Amino acid sequence: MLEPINVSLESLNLMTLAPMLIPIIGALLIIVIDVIKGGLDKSLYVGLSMLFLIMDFGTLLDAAGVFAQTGTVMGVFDMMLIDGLAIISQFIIVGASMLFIPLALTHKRFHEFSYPEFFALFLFMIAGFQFMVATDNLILIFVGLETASLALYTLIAMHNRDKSFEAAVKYFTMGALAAGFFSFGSMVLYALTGSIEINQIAAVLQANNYTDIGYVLVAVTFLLASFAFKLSLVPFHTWAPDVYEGASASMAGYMSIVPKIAAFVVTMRLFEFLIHSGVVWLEVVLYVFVVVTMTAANIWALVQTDVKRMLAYSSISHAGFVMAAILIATTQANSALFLYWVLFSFTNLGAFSMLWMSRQKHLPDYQSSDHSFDKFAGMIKTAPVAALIMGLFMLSLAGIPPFALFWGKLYMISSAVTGGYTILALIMALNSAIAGYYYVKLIVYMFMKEPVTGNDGHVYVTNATLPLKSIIGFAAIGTIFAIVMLNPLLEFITAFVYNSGY
Amino acid sequence: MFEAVAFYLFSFLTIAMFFIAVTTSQALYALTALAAGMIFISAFFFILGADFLGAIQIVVYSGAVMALYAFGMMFFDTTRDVKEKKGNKMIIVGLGTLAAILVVVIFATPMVADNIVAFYPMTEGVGNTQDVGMVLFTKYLIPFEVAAVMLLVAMISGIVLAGKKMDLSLTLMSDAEIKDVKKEKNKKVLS
Amino acid sequence: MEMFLYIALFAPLVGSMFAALFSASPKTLIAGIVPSALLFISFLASSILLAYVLKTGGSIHVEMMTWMATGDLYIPFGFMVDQVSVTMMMVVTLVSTVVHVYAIGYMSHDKAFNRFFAWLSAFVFSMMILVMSDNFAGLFIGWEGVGLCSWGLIGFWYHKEVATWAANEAFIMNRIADLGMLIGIFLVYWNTGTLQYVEAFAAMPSLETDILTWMGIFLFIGAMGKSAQFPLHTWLADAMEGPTPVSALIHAATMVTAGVYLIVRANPLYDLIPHVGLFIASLGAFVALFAASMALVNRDMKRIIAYSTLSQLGYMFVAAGLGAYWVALFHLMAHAFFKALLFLGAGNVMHAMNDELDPFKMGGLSKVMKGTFIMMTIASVALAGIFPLAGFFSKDLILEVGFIQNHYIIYTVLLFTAGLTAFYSFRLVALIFHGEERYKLFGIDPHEAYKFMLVAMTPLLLLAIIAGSLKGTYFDMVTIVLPATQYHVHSAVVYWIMTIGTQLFVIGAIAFAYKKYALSEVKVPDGTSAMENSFGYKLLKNQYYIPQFYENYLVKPYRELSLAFWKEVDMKIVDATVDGIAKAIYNTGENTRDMQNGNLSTMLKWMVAGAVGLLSLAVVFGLAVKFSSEIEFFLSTLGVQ
Amino acid sequence: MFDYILSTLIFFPALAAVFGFMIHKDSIRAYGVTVSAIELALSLWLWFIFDSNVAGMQFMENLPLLPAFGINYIVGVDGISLFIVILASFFTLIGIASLTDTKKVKNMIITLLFLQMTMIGVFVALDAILFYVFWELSLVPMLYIIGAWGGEKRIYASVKFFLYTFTGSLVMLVGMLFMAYFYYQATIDPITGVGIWSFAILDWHRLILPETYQLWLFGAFFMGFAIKVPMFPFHTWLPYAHGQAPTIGSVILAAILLKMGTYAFIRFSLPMFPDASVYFMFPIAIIAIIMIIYTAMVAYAQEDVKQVVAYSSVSHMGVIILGTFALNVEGISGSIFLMIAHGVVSGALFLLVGVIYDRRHTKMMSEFGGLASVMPIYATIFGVMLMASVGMPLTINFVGEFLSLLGFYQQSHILTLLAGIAIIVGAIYMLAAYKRLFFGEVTNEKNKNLPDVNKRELVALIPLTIITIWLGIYPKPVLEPINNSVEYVVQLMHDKSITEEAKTRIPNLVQASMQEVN
Amino acid sequence: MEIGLNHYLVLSTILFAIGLVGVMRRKNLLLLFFATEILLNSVNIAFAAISHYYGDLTGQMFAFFVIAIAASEVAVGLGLLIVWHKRHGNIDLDNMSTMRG
Repeated sequence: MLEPINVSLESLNLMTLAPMLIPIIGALLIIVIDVIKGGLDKSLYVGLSMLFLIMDFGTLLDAAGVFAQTGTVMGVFDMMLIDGLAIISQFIIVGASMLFIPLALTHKRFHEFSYPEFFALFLFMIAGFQFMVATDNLILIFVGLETASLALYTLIAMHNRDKSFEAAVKYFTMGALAAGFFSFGSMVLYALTGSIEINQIAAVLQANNYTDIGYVLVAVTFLLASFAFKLSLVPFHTWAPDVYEGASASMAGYMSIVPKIAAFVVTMRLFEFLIHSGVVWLEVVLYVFVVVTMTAANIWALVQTDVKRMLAYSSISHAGFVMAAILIATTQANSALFLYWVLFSFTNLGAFSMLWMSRQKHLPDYQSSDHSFDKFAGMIKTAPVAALIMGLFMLSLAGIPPFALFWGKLYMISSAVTGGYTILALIMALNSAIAGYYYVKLIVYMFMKEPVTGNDGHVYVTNATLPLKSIIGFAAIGTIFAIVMLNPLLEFITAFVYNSGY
Repeated sequence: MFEAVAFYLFSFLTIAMFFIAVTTSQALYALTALAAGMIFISAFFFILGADFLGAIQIVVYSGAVMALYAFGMMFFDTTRDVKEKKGNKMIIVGLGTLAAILVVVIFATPMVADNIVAFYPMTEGVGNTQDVGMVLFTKYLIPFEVAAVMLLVAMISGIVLAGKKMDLSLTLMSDAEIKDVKKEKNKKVLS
Repeated sequence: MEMFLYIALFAPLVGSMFAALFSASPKTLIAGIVPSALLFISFLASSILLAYVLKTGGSIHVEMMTWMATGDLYIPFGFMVDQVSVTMMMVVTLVSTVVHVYAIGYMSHDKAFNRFFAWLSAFVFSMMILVMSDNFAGLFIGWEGVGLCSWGLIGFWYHKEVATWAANEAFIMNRIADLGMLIGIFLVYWNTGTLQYVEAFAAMPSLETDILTWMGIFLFIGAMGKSAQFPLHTWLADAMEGPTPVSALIHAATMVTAGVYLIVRANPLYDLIPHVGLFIASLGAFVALFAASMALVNRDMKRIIAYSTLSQLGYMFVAAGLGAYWVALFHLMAHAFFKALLFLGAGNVMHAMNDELDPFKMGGLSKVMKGTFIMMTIASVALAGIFPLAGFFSKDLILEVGFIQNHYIIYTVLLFTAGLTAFYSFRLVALIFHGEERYKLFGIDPHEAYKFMLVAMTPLLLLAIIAGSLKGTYFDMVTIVLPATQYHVHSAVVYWIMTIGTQLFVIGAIAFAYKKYALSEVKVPDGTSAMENSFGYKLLKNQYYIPQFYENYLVKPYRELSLAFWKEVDMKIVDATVDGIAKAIYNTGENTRDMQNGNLSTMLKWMVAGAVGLLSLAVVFGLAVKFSSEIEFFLSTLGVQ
Repeated sequence: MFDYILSTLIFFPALAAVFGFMIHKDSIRAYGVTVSAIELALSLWLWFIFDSNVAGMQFMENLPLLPAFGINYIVGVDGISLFIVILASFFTLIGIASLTDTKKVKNMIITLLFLQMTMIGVFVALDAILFYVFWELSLVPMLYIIGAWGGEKRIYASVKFFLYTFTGSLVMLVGMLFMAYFYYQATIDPITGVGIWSFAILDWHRLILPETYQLWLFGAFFMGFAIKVPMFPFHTWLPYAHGQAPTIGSVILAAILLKMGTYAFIRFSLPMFPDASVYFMFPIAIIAIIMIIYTAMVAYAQEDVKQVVAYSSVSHMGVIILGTFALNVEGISGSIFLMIAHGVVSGALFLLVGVIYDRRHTKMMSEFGGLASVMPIYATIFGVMLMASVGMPLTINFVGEFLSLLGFYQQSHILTLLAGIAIIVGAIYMLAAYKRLFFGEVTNEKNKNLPDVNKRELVALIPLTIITIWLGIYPKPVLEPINNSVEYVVQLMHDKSITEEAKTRIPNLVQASMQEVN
Repeated sequence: MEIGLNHYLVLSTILFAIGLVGVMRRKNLLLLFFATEILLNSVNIAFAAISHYYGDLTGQMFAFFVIAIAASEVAVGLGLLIVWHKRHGNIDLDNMSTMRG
């Protein structure tokens, strides 16, 4: 017979749920407000979302404090796992979201922001990602992932033009396939170990001494395939350029950061123990993934004619670069991953925001796409400040010191060096050099070419409003003065990662 | 013996149904075959003693999902023959069979699985549904709630995407056009 | 005394800078007079120093300031006036004062009058540094400085293509030799630890002969360039494109003798390595003959004199090489006087003949240019070595040196060359001053040069005549620092036979030249005569085809190789490789971007393909692990570890 | 103020550049001249308060940047860097003062001021990463200068310049990270098991590495430095960059930016990897000789006078490299001096080429001829610089060239003889170019009435001429501090070298002076 | 003949492969979505089987959530298809390649 369940409320550690609950409550509230009184301006919802995100951030600070004191906290039937990784990644998720949401306040009107549902879905998505990173249960990971993904597909489609639907459908379909891979991989792991909790899986495999290596590899294959899709590793990357192009620029920037950090955290949880257990295959495969993704994406980025697409490929390449951390799997590498991602989010969001600010509704004759390189020709003459800032982001992405991303690169390559991956370190360095070309290409267009006739520079600020400018300014300042905040950041990240056992 | 017969029978049926579902050029056949396949899968669930799952399978898939698809099919008018362009069949079949063979090769070998402990063992003498309920509302409470959120998201998404407001695209309209539309239409439509 | 040293050294520099101030403005007489006056002051100062040295027998040594000091290397601007350098100083200041004064007249119609004096005085300054320096580095400053000024002065008429070409040739050829010099200096430094003459020479006896040999060879290579020894001789003849005072000063009296000076200065070194000395002497003898032979047929007045200079330099090297340093220095001094005189005379003739240089087009000029005629004749007599003029004392001494040291081949060669010298010198004199007045055919109206130019030349004339009488004093003075070997043929009979024989031989050669060119009918050669078509004549006329050889086998290949390096290697290999890598990367992108063809079906196929690919790897690996023992066994049977 | 003079030197121009955005474009030139004049005054003051007798670093500043990873803001100056710093500020002033490009002059001046910050930063940085920061950052203003004001193929040239050097420096960065890692491992405390991360160059100098490590690291650093120098066969970006860059760009590129590479050899490669330096001495010397002869020949074949000067730079850099790898005091001091000398002379030559380019908008030598009679002053200054360039004694170049070759002679006689060909081939192309430009009759109508150098150009050229001759005659004030610091470096190298060969190749100064005492 | 876990796993794999073939071969989006349903369903069989053989409920839980996810996906997927169809009148994915390269 079943025993009645007696669970003390305290043992549930409900506080662990707080960071996820806040956006969910916020989303529901927004829907309720819309139901009660429709037709309210988007600025209200932006403000509300921002408020909830700030509250979320506050609870995260609290959680960070708790973690610093007591270490990893499990909660709600050990379903929630609040460790350093979860906290840092949630900081990045929420922080990046806070940078993203004011971008809705554009000068021109775009379709998605006319929906209160947009903001609700956005908050749900954040909650989904938060669940995904704050657990080691494959079911919750899966459900969180799907919640976030479904919301994301919709958010992309809500931009409401042909390209965005195309993007959403492509993303959705491939996402469904990836979901199939994920469930199949989980199934094999379950078959092997009888568990779907990562630490238990690890323990069981360890105890079995990886006897069923074939099974393990099948599981890893499918899980890797599904996360490679999320992380846009070649050849699972094919969605990324199209989706980035179809989505609004701000959304593209957001997509290049937040879903990926969530996926990275899960990947780290999943593969860390496998790598440490010396599964040579995985090491080889990840090595190949890292190198191919970095290199191929860079090479494709070289030939792009649209800035946004170029940035999409560059994001893929950066993902490959960061994937190296998973391969190297030392504390330094894992810290480098987060450090890199924090700095990357500043820079990349900034760059995409610049594109967003210059987004027109209708293409003039001289432009072949929304953000073709021609559009930026001679920008220094017509919009010098914007050109300088855009150039700054490009330099940072290229890894020119002392701008933000350089420090990430530095630390990442250093971790490769320390981890004994000499050749990898060199490949990473050389890839940065290849990448230099396409970033510089935009700089060349902006600073060294003459403007196209009919381009009076207004186009670069067509969407500019104070919030947009503030966000870009914030990103720019973060990019330039990254070095100032670097030391506390690195110490914080290292401590959290180390104390989480990674 | 019964189990073996049932397994092979339903295996054959599901494989056949799903095979039809992915190969037929008649959308209606595909839909029907898919629905049948889903039903046959629920049979496996019953065989394996997962009664709750079996029920859910029939309700959700054969009921809700199939209904949605049927609706969709009518909406999209795909009852006519679907032309599948001649692609490179070799790749598709090749990849498919290769995948199957590879995994089958591995799965054909029995697992060692020494240290498997049932973390949430089935309780003897308790109905499957009850059993499932116990676990679902303790350990899997959070995923369950998140799943609820997910369904909410799906619902909102469906409503938003299929809704009338998507017919006009503010993204593609200039400010002047938006103003005009605003005057004509109900304010609630466009906030 | 130090003050006089500085005056002697820097007066030319002040003069040069004074003239340089006016270099951009139109001709001012003062720009010529002031440097000349300053040079005269320098000459006076040098004379005082000479007197001092003569009187005390000591030397003056000053260190002005540090130039370079790093590590163990210490190079000061140090100057030394000893018996050798004061001799050179006297020669340099005297000849250059004369030439300066002469040039005021000679260049009076030139637009760039002021610039000329700037360069000329700068040259004198460099030469003074060269001779006065107390270390090799300072010597090198002067060495390069005279090269620079020579470049500027040869190419003085820069609008003339040949002049600039000759200037560059001179500079570059000198640079080739300078490299040898530089290496020699390095050798000295790294083996003796210093570049000061005194210390370096003091350290040399303790060094290995091999090292000393190399040192001697490399320093001599430096000397070969400046003194235009074979095979670096071609520039000297071409350098005659410069104004004639330049030829007189630089390419006869001073700069070209720097090489001899170097050998004399380095006498402690060359004393230690007599085999190198013998080589130097042999080369000198060869050059003496070689250059004289080219002078025989040449039809360019200045070039003939240049070849004679070359020939005389050969003599000097013979002396220096055989260890008779004081003899070499003496011939250097005597030669400077009469050769400068000869050149200046040639300058007068050129002026008179509107820059015509072909002596065949002159003739009979003795009537219009009496002064010049006398001077050039006396200079030629001195050059030929006729008693009692300067050349007799210095040149015949060299012959004796060769004879006494039993180098009979050298002696024979030099003797023969002495005959040739006499012949071509008087061939020139005869063609210019005697015979018919062929210049009239060319409508030229010659006139004598300014008086003051002739007056300016008289000191040289005087010295060309009496220099021989200074021999005794000179010997006493320089042998304080130079080996004081006396070269006397021990048997009086042999001595007299030799001396008189030589004189007769030389006079015979002169007579032959007069007979052929002054007394008989001389026509302007038109390339038809049998002699002109003979092989020997052509060989000599074309300077043994050496310039052509250089042009065809060094200059042209260098130019072509340079072009090939640029167009083929640099652009097509080195740069193309770099660009090729970049292009290859870019093209890879261009060719593979179709992977992203925008079709969802393809994307899905890529995904599945990726997964299946991973799976295959997994199976391969899984099987490998599973059957690892079998695989190992299999491999071991194959002999693979 | 004394304590922070280096930071002031670095950041004053940057700050001024930021303020420059607010200045009206008509007044920007005056602003630029003022700022760079102040900067020059500051750097001269630095020289004034610099203690020549001290061999080590002076005016050190240390500020934590990323202490968790051992990255600090450490700056300091010694005899090796002092004069390059002064040269950098000097040339910025000269550059701005002589600026004739009126197009977008404000952007140009602001860019130049930023560039100045990076240049000075490179030479005073004593932290590898700080060094790297300035090193890379210097590419950006240069990219802009070439790309925005350059000639026809400016974009190709600028991007090539950027990517080529960027690639090399990234390899160097990997090397730096390795070096830091080795330092970390060497300092691991046996009890705690934790080492010290440090990128401080002075810390690295103390680290003694096994020879194999040294060889690899030397290679990695070499990539970065060699491309920057540029050494054969990595030199092909240079002709393009020079050929396309505006005058000011070429001047600064040749005078300062190229020196970063050779400076870095002395600052990093030699003291950090003495054994590897000895090991690679001959290969590098051979490369240097190829640079000297080969590029001189290529220079001879050029038709564009600016390319002649550009290739001549490569040739001269070969001599600098040779002097550096002489590994003795004479050679290294000479190479440092030659860096300054080449900076002055090639900078001046580029300025001179700019003069005729401004007048005729062509640099092809075939377009000119006989300029000596049209522009006598110009021809004279050009002649002085030409003679300096071919290494005439009593000009600044000779001192450096002489010492460099002298130094290397101790290591190899034959190679020095080959390298010495520099003085021949150098004369060949330079004189040929001079002849084509200045000698002969004026054949081109357009050249008949070219104005001679004007006052503004003279303001730039006269000081350079004076320096060229002054330091040629009296190099002591510069050579002495250099010598002291170099002696320190050489002794350090000797002390920390481990192989037998290195011990013999690198002189032991202490022993030498001991012998003298005895 | 005893039916073991491996049988179910093999069946699941075969079905999964069929699903993959469908995903790759279908050009009609609606039918393509069918194939993704097959993928998820095939996994469900395996989960249930493992759950059965191990006597552990977790597998059933996973299958349960997979069903939920599948259902949600259908909703969103159909929503997207509807919008697309409204605009273009077809749901053929070959018409869906405006973005490429």
